[in-house]
Amino acid sequence: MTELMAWLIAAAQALLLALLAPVVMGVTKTVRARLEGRASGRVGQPWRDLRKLLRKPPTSPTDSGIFFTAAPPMLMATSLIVAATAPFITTVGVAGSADLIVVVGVLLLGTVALTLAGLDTGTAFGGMGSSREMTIAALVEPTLLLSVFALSARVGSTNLGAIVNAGNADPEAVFTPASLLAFAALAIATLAETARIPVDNPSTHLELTMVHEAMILEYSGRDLALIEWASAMRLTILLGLLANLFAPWGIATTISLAWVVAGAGFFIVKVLGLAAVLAAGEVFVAKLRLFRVPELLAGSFALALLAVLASYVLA
Amino acid sequence: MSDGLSAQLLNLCCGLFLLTAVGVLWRRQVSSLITLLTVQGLMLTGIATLLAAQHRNAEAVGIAIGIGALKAAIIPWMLRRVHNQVPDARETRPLVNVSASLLAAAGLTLLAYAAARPLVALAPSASAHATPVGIAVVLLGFFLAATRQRAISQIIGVLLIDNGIAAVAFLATGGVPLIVELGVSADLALAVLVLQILTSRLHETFGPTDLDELRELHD
Amino acid sequence: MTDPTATALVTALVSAASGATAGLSLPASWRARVVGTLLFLSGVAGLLAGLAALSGHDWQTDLPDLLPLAGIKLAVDGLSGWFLLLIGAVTATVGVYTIGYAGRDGHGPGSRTAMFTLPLFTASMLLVPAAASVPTFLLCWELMAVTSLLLVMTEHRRHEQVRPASVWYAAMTQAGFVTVLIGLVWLASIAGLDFTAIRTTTPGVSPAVKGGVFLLCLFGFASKAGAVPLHPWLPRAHAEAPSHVSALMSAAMVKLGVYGLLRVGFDLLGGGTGWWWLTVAALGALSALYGIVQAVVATDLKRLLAFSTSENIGLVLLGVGFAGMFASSGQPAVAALALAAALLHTINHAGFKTLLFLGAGSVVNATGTRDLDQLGGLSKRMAATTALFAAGALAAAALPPGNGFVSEWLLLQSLLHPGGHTGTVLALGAPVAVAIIALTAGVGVATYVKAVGTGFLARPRSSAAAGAHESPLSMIAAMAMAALACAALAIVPALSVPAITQVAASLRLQAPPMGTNLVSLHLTGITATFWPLWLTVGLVVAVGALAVAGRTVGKARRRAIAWDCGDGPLTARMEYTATSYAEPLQRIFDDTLAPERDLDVTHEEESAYHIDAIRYRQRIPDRIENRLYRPLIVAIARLGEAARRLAPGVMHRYLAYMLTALIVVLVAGVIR
Amino acid sequence: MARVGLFGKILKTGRVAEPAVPADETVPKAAGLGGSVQVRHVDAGSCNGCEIEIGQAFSPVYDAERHGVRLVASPRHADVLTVTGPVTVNMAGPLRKTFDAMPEPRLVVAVGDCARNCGVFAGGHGVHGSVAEVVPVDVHIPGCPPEPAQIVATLRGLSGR
Repeated sequence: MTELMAWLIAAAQALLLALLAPVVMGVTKTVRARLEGRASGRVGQPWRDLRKLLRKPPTSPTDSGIFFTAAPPMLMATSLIVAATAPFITTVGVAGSADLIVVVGVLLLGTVALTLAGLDTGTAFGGMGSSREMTIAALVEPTLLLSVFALSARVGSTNLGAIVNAGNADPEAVFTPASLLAFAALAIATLAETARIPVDNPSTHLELTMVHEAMILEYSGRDLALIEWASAMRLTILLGLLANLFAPWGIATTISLAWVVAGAGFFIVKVLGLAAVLAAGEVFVAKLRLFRVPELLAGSFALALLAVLASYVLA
Repeated sequence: MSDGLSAQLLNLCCGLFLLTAVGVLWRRQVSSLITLLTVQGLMLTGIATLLAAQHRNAEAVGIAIGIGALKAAIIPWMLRRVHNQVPDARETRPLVNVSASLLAAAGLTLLAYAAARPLVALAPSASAHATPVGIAVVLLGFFLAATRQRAISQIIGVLLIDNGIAAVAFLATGGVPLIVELGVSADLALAVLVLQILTSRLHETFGPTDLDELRELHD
Repeated sequence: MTDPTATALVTALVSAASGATAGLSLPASWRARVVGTLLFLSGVAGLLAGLAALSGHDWQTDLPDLLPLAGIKLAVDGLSGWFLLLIGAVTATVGVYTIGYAGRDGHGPGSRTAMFTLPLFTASMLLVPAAASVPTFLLCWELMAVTSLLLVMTEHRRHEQVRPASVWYAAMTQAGFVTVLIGLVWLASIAGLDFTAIRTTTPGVSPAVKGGVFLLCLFGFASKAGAVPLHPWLPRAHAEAPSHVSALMSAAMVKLGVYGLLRVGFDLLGGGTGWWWLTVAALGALSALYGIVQAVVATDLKRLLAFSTSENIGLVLLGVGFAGMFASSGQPAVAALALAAALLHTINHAGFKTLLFLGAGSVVNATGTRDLDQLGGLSKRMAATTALFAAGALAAAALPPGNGFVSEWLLLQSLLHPGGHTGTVLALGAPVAVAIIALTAGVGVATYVKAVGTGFLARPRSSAAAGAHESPLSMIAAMAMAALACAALAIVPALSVPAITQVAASLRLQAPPMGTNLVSLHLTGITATFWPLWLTVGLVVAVGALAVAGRTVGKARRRAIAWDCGDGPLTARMEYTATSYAEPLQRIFDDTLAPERDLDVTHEEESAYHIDAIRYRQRIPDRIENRLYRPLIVAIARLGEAARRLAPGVMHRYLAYMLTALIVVLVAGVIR
Repeated sequence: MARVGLFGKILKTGRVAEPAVPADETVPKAAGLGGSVQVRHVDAGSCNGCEIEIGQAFSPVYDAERHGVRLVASPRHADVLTVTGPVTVNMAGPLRKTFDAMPEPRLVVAVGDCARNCGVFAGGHGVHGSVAEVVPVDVHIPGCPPEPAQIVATLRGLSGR
């Protein structure tokens, strides 16, 4: 019985994340608008954009092939799988079973699908965006895995559920310098992965500065909807992971319905809080030149390496 | 043929065998070299027959006769033919003057004796004490080939080396199986034949067969 | 002879021999087909021999009179079984591929010499793991080196770069062989010729000697494996050799370097001390990083794949190095896990690298060029090759559903294992290794996205690529076989756990702490499990559902010209090429790559201000080669020049040398 | 201390956007957009006066984003095409191509007098004609240049929020 229950919770978790993602984007836009003195639109605006785009017909360039049409569903599939298996609401059963290295790999698979689609369009912008995205993804990988190393060294396993449970068990283990450094490194890596301000400006119109946007210039209609939705989900996933790995309180550790609902509530609050902090941070920072980004990532890599060394020296 | 007599005869042959080798270094005229070589061939045959007689081994006697024929008769005959065809081969212009050559010969013989000591200690038969002579002749042959300029002196050097090796083989082991001897002899005959043709061809195309002039071919 | 391993191995060798004779005798039109099928049979037989050995049927035989001095001694245990399996599988795939690739015209890969040497090459590769005495091992090793050299030179008439490549290949392989020869003979002089004898006597041998032997063997085996400081032959030989030979060399022959290291390091010398394996791990890390950095900026497809082989071998050596370090510092469980990761990566790499090289061969066969900047637009013209190459690239880039990810995951788990970090070297080494593996994986993904993206997608960049047509069926079938093998290794990796336990046993190591439940890859030591099957199923179901839902519910897809900002049509020149794709990464790794750029501007005659033409040329040299090998070659050349004066052509000089040598030897004999 | 200074300034200035402008009457085709309008702007030869006004329409003061209207980079993502200026000879083709690149349902808003009837440039040498002659126009915004509030009102009419 609990097997079926676990699968159901995983599905529910994926659905929750899918519904929550556009709201998270809405919150970031609203907070940002408010700080810039603008009267921002309602938080539900991204939902309206998605609904309208879903109704519009997709177009694909004449020379593109299967890679162009398959990229949006692949990007969404990778986001759904990570949403279903990572511990956001509960750490029990399927929902908490994902391994951090697998999560990093699956997210990278989504990025690769998009970069190949960028190249398949045959346009200069598509190639440029894809080349830059791959360069940044290649440099983010060491940071992600080293911060994983720092976290797993403390707990002894890279299983997400185990890490979150360990954080739940003794809260003060979360505040050791090792995990704080790991949090900083992972935060910078998140900004790079989800193409936020210091690395890439999501709301730019000047194609030459784009990284993520340049690859999806050719998409329209429901393809574009899927990509926007999946990118929003990736942001929510990474913010959720940041929240649960470093502030694991309130996550359900048993399968009882009450706990799960409470876990969901806590999760939503944490993610929206983090999104607001992210948006506020973005107002104060300008986009870095592309060849300054490796320095940023080298810095975060150094943080992650310090985290690992600290976890040995102190732990 | 009492034992004492055969031993003395054997020592005599070995002595002469070594002496002829030194003589080859000493003399300049090619014709005298050839006669010395013939004498050495005879001495080698003597050693072979004496040892064969000591061991009463018919096959060894056959080998001795074969060697005698080859070394004392056929090869000198071939050398004489080459000598007659190539008139200017009178003088073997040595790179190292004769006195230095003789001193070197002495040094080489000493070295042969020192190097052969473990060999002599091992060898079962009494005649083995004379093996250093063979080694000395090998070294002398080598020295001759290395320091004489005429092509024909190279041939004679090679022949000396072969005689030396055959002597060592006979003295150390008291007789060499027929097959080995046949093989060696055949090689030797062939080598001399080739060298002979080479020298005559050199003579036809270049005139004097002075090896130093041949250096221009190289570049 | 009823032992299954023996019968399988003998059938493999016999069919290879008959393949060779067929290669010599048959007319051109039949040659490829017959040799291909016989090669396939030999491969399958080798595979079965490996499987039999891995399921416990160890077998050995002694044929004293076959080789005059020491006789041939063959023995197949778990370790050699693993590599027999690997080589058999690759040979079978390449066999099917040769039927289509070697063509009917009888020259190039189809020529008599190539068809004769190919089966000999595979037979010698099957013999190397089975060798059980030093002379047999060295004989098979040299036979493999010579036959592979001949195969590398098959197309020397058509391309002039084949000759320098072959010279590099011959020089480095023989140098490697010489060091292995010296090492093993030195060991044999102490512990005897036969491997079993060596095993018993090595505990008594002094560690200094064992260290010396290991270093010599490491030099030779690392150069055969293509580890970085000893790698210059690899990108040249693989780029110039015909593709099916590059596949055999890159997937199978290179692994025999790793086999040699395992056999000498763990088995014969009994595990050795920590610093041995630290050097191996350092070598691995260097070749992983340098290999992939060179691969990402390579524009020649086969050169890219060759450097990627260096990188994957680096990862395997990293695994082997850490396995040795863990074993010598007293953690057998983690050591077994690291060894399992390294072994699994050898077979995974064999799988996807064969697929990639055969794909590259199919592309070269169709378009006639290897330069990624000329290719493009092949996804429509060569759909099957593109799909299969993309599958191989997915595995090679170590992305989740691929098999490359499985072995990399295992390698990272063994390094992240908290129990393993006693002692400062391991405590510092493990995180640095994780960082290097991660950076290599990241840059590896960029490499393969570039290879697939610029090589196969969008519009063709040259008429050669535009005129491409799909390859014959047998080539596609071979690639499909390799892809199936990769898929099997990706979805049910736990199949290999019993085999790895057998290999660990034959190396006198503990069984790896891995569960054998087929669906998941479960590590019993630490709570780390990974469900490749469910992950793949989940991905496929999700993608399928989303695609179908979109097509049925939403409006029909519209095809339109790509958005070109309103003015002129988008031409192929506007696409990103391989060079421009890797330019940001090349700029980031600028100091390690040090590209050579020259720019010449030709002005009009009348005035210096009017520019007639600007020519910009950039070439990325192999820096290690320039810094390490060029001075070496110059020194050797100068030595040669000096030696030339020694031989002026004077007869006496030569005889004098011989005489002095003789005298010196005699004097030495007298003095001692 | 720049951060704190900036933060202090943000708190001091507070909300800059003026109260929302009443929406114009909507166009039947716009109903399908459902409150989300993505605008792609094409300058078909204008003197840039209208561009500045459109820029102001999206600035914090007029803030068209609060009505769900957003500028996008590519016509593929766009629903509404705002065109300014008389369509010059060279811009006729590109304008046509931009319109074709947009997926259905798509609308065109001609901003300014020049777009409506070539304005002051009527009959000029390089002028091809008004926007309506090249692409089907749904809404015209008169004025040379039109007020940002007027542009926001029209766009608000389309989005219906």
